Amino acid sequence: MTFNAAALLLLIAGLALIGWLAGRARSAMLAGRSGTKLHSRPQYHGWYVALWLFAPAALFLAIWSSVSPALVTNQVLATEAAQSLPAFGFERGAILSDARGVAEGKQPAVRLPAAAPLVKAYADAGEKYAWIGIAAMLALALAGGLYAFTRIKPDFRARTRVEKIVMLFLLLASLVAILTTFGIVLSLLFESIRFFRLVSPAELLFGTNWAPTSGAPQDDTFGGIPLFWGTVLIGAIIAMIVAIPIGMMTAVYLTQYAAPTVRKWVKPILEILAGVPTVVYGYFAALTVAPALRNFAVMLGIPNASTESALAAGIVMGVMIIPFVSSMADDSINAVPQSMRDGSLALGATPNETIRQVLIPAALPGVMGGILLAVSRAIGETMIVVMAAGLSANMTANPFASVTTVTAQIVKLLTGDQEFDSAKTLAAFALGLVLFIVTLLLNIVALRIVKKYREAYE
Amino acid sequence: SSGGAARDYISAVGSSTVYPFATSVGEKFAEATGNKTPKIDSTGTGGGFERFCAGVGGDTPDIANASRRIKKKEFDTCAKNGVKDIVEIQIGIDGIALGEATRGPGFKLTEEDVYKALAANPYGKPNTAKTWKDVNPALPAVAISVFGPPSTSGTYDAFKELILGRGCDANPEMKALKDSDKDKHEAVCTALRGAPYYVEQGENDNLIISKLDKNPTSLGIFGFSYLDANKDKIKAVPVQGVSPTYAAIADGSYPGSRPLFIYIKKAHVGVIPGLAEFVAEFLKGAGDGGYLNAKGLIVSPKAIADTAAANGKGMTALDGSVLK
Amino acid sequence: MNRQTAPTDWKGSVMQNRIAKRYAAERRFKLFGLGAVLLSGAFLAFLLFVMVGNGARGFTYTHVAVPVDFKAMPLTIDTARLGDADANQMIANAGLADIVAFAADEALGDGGSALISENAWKEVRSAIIDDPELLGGKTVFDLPASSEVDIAAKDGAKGALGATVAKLKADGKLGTGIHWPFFKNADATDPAVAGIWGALKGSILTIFIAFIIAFPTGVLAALYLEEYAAKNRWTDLIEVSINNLAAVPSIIFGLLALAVFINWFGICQASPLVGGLTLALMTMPVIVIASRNAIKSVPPSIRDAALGVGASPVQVVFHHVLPLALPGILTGTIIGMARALGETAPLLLVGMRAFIGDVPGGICSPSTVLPMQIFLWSDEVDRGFVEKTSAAIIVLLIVLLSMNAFAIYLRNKFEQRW
Amino acid sequence: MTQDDLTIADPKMKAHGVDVFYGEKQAIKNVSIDVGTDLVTAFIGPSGCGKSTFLRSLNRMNDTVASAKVTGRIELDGEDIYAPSMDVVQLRARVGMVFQKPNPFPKSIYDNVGYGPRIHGLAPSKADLDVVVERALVRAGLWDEVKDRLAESGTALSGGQQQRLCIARAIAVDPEVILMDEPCSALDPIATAKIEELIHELRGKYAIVIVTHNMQQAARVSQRTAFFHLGTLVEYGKTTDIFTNPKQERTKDYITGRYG
Amino acid sequence: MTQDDLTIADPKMKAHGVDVFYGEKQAIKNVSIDVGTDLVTAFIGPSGCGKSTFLRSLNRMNDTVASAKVTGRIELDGEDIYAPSMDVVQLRARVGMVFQKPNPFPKSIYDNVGYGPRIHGLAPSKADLDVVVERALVRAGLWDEVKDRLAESGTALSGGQQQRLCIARAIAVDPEVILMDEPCSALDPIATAKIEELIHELRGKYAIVIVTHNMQQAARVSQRTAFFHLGTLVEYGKTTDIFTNPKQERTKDYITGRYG
Ligand SMILES: Nc1ncnc2c1ncn2[C@@H]1O[C@H](COP(=O)(O)OP(=O)(O)OP(=O)(O)O)[C@@H](O)[C@H]1O
Ligand SMILES: Nc1ncnc2c1ncn2[C@@H]1O[C@H](COP(=O)(O)OP(=O)(O)OP(=O)(O)O)[C@@H](O)[C@H]1O
Ligand SMILES: [Mg+2]
Ligand SMILES: [Mg+2]
Ligand SMILES: O=P([O-])([O-])[O-]
Repeated sequence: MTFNAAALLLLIAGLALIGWLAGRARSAMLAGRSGTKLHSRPQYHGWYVALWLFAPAALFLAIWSSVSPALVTNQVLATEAAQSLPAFGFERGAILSDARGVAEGKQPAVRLPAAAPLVKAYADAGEKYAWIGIAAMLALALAGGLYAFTRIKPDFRARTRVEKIVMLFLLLASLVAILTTFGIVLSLLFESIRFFRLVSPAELLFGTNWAPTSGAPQDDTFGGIPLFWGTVLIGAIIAMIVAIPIGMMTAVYLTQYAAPTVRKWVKPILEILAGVPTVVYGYFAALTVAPALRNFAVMLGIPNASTESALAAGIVMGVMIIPFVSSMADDSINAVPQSMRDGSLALGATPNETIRQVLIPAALPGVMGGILLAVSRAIGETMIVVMAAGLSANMTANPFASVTTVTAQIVKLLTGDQEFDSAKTLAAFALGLVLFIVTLLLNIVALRIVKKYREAYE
Repeated sequence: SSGGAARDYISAVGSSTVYPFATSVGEKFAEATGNKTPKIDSTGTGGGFERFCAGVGGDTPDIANASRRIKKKEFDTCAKNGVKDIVEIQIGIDGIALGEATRGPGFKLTEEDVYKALAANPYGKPNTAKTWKDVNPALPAVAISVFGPPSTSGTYDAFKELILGRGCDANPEMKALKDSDKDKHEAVCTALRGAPYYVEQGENDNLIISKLDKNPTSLGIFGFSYLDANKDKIKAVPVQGVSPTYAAIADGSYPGSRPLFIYIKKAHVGVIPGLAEFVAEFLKGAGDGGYLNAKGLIVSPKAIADTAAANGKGMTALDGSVLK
Repeated sequence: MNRQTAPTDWKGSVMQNRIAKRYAAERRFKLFGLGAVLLSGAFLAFLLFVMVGNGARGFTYTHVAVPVDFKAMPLTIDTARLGDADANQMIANAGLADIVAFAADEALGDGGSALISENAWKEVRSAIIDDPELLGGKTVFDLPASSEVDIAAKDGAKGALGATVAKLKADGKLGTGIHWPFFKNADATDPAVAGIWGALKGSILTIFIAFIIAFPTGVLAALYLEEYAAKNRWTDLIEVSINNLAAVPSIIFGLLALAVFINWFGICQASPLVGGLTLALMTMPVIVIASRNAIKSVPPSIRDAALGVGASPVQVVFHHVLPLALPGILTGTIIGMARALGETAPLLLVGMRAFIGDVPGGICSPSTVLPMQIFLWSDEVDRGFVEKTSAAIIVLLIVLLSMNAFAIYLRNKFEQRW
Repeated sequence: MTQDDLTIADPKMKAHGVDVFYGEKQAIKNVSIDVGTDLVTAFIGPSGCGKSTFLRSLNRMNDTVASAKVTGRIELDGEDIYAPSMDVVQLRARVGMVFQKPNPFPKSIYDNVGYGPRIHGLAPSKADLDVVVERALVRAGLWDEVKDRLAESGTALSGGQQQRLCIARAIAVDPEVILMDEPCSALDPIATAKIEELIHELRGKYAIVIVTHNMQQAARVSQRTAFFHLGTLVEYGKTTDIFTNPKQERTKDYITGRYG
Repeated sequence: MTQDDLTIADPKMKAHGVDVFYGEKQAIKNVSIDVGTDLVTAFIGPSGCGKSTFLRSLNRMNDTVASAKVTGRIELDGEDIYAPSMDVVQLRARVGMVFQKPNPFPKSIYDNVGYGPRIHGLAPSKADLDVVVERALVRAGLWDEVKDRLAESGTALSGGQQQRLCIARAIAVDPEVILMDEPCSALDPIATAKIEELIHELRGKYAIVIVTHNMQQAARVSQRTAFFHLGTLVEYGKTTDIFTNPKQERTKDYITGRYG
């Protein structure tokens, strides 16, 4: 007999089902007997009972399954067989878990000889605590169920209660986003603070020399400007020069000119572009686009053109995010009321005048949202940059030169030959924090813009 | 942490250079003992030590793969976190090869050429060389362009130390500087120029090789084993007149050779099933004529190999005081 | 005519010229649009074409016919134990590898054992386990060629190897076939036995975990925000964080996962569980945004109708709004999941960039995922992995395409028009 | 207020001093009105005068508008419908509503009508539900047209049929009052005539309130008419009186087409 | 057809035997009508009878509905507007349109009005455009209300102002005919009164066609009235005749509120 949480969960689920049936039957019976109309339908009474039966017991189960192993181990340690265990933590732990594994039937035999004598102790203790836990859980389930059961009356508002719980779930779900945000901030903050103790924030934000491992003196190697510039050059300038016109024109064509069936098929097909793994794009950029661009640059008379170029990475990235721009623009152009279009056409405007001067300005909030998402995706992209734009931090406006981006550096710093508390590793977290704050600000601005325009509309 | 249940598989982390050897050994080990295949994580040497030194227990790795020796600082952190006994085994030697495309101009370089072409401040003055000819009139007049590993990798450090550093020290003034002002010496001797001269790549040697294929006048820096596997696409560039061949690396006549290690957490031996057998398998594979040779691992000199074998057998812990 | 100005002369040449120009602009504009669509389509087609062109070969392998005569070289094992769990080991320890190598040398000439894969003997081993009778006689096995031979056979190499291969071909000892181990095995160091199934299963498990967490949470959050939440500062905060999370670079989720799931909760490293949790956090915001749009497009009249017959707000949502919004929600979800499927960066940080030689058994066993496998193989020394990498990319693309196709199907099937 | 001439013995609903605000803006000012049990009451008045607003406060549909606030007292059978103890969901089951634009659920005809009874548990078994659905469709005058295609989608019906389906849906939960907000404005004359006929038939079984823009329609279907203007109730009385002999100048102006 | 009693000497627009189909469905059946230069013509009839459809075929706005097909002949100044040689863009500039719901562009008031003249090149310089915009706004009776805030968004105006802005926008391109589709149905009585006044003032400068649901409005603003029913033109004549002495039974029934 061991404490098997999954089986017990099934057990109380079964009890809850019984509770559901009982609650339902009782409410129906009460209604029939007293001749009054039930406030809530019998199902809801059933759910009410089932929830009371299930929730406290399940909560207990969760708690118990996290504390009972410690209790079991304590009891085992108190036995005589355990006195000869080594004092050293890990070895001890390993022996105990080996014994536990056998006692619980998860493994056929002990791997460590020292564990053998403990198997029985584990089995005994496990059984004891399993029974205690099961008894407590059942008691709790019954108590909850009975409490709910006795509250059933024709005018009892079971539905309202049950719905309150549903609402609670919805609220909790939406809080996950906040929790994640907090989690990100926290997981970045501490390391960032440690970094900023070593390197001043001003240095990171405004310094112009990024060389985390050059032999140069420590203080002037963490200037983030070249990274920020590289990020902007690749993600916000070159990629957007590719993605915005193509994406917008695609959206315009599909919404305004193409037949509905064409749109229905072409739109999702283009969305595949966004799903192709970035490693694939990386190879494509590094081995196909970059050499072609270099030859082109040499032809133009830029002899020093690098094989790694911001242009190669940016163009391929632009292709990757075309669907972000086109899908969002498509949706928002479609959402512009037909009356706007009619209004313009009725004045004698041609379709392209209507699109450029009325529809696109009116769809701007949505289009901006799409572009923002696309920019963020471009900024966050690493593989393409690592493979095609190199990792050298350069301050250059020459698109044929090699530059690097913030995220590429984060990956490099975290996966390379790092030392734990060196400023080098910590810099990754500080960069992450900066990036996070920037996207947050962008989003706040975007929300403002969208709100302002949306209000003007309706 | 010192908790975590015992795993039933071996976990190794660290150097991407050691990774292909470790994976081969892992496979053989699983095959021979019936244990699960070890999980080998390619994080880079430093990243490997960071996780290795986080503590003992099932949630920390058993082995750190390294393409350089553990540093004193890393060793101390380990000790601080309760990882007291570490077994060091040098599994062999790796060569850092310089290569070019087979249709390339056929470079023949000296350490000094490399230094003058790639150092940020050769001998303390800003580097103005644009073509190899600027560095040495005997070299072809093609733009300096070298693809190499990222500044955070062990290979990069080794390249700086082994080739650049020596090229620098060929100058007596610099050698003197080493004793008078260590920091300055390091800055002058090992700081690399950026793109388009030294172009950092991700940790992907195949990509470097593919890029050489497309850029026949560029040079690349990668592990010896890749040279071997891509003979049709690339050829080795001799340094100081020595080509990176098996023999030249093994006997140390090729300048770009460095030792490879694995570090074993002694506390896990006997707890994680098969750990000792895995180490034995590693030693067997790395031995003279072992299957790792075929993969490009170069056997250590006899004395070192014997120490390694002894360490592996007796699980002798490393004495931290010998580290730098 | 009671006009203040002369009426516009629409027929005049000035106006006619102008109109001609406007129409020309209109045609140009439309052409640009078509061009943009075709250009994006061409990019896609080119990518797919290149990928398929490179990768198709990765699904086939070259095999060499090698006769092994067990009568001449007996394998001394206890055939009664072939059914045991450790039969594999027993055969390995009995030296089957050497026997096969010897047989190859004999059959293919000196250095013949180098022409077959170093793991070729494992094929013989499984054959023996399937049929112990083989041990008594001489059998011709079709064994996988070494990767040099494989490449040479596929590419037509020159030099000594080329000659050898040509000769083998002429002798009819060389053949090609579908490389089944590729679909059955996990990662290995030898391309002849390396397979995609381990990573594919890892991806499936990871995506599954991500889905069962992100989907309900995302949909419920979207319902809350769209249907119930009062529009105030708090909901603005939630809205901003969700939009922001959708835009946060994926690597940052890796940092979070490392800190929370691994260092704090100690969830099994490099497992589909931890990878799935990480990707769930990453995809949830995408699902929320898609769901909110879908929910928004359910006409308010439906809600009024349901409220009007006395449905409670919860009933309105679960009986009407959710079913009607479902196609939109599902398409958004699938697209989010497709992105998660191709994601590498955050998984680098939770230990999934690893050599995993066994097919993952469950959600807590070590595992890798398709894009990571592609990434790892792309850096393998052995040239045989080049085409395996491309083949793995094709597998990933197929999974991706089927997810997209499913999304299109859902959208077209359930789309409601009002 | 000119209600003195009007006494409804046992009003089904009673509004007293009702104000409705949308945020700052007051859309209904101090309106008091009684809705008789067996009568059809028509609300008329120019666009934006607050007819819909007032109608929606009778079954608390205004609750769904975040900015809306209702003060004053509205009773259903003497019970304050804005009291905290009042259960909105039950209230809406008792006071049904039909909207301006037909809004059937995108479900089968059967499910459209069956939805209300099902969620309120009015028909425990499938057989019961069949009976309830049929009765509602018969009452709504739609049974003959749809009895062979109950499984078809409600949205596949014509506009007029859809609106009758919505009425059937409202009837099916057995309400006491039916509120209709311009139920014919989206319909063609023939469909309109059918709905008006239906209202005639339903009268007496339910208390009916109908908002209309169309004075002729008000005259045809109602027994009581309330004329709203700029949020106030200008005049309320017997329909015949209002149309033939309005007491207020504004009512007269409106009815004779001087504005609106 | 009862057009014999009606002669318009020099019709601005002339429709002859017009049919309009939406796919299979015929929405307009054989309608012939003349629109006089200095007159306001009202189209009345129950909902769905085809008023809007016919109106939209007068400036080919129906072209934007993929399924719509127009046959028969419609002339503007004697020229067939459906002839291939007819330029739709210019046609729409000459035959302006105002919609049921005010639909200003989300741009400044100035740009709303200036949009048409700009695309048609009617005002080469900024100064010219200023003049054109001012003149249009003056004519639409909006100048005094907005002259100080021309840079504000057109959507920030009240409903009635928005509708006048839309009229100004239509006037600004100097059209010859203005079509209005229920221009007041979304407005309150005061705004409605302003628009009606405006129509009075514009009459004589432009040929005006107005669709309305409201017979009183038709009576107030128009000189000619056409009554449509189920896609056919039932009766067309002087407004006073139609309202006081309709020739057709159906017209009479409709006007007296027997249906609709
Ligand atoms: N949700 C709302 N928020 C703010 N104001 C509103 C809202 N709904 C209606 N109003 C305003 O309240 C007033 C009364 O509107 P209501 O819809 O009740 O008028 P109505 O008489 O039904 O008009 P119609 O005949 O056009 O339907 C109007 O001025 C309207 O603009
Ligand atoms: N785009 C369309 N596709 C198909 N049928 C249409 C379309 N637009 C209108 N109809 C149909 O054509 C007929 C005439 O419609 P129209 O809008 O012209 O009527 P109307 O007289 O303007 O009515 P209302 O007074 O309600 O505006 C109606 O039956 C309508 O359903
Ligand atoms: Mg209303
Ligand atoms: Mg109309
Ligand atoms: O991965 P490294 O060997 O370069 O540390």
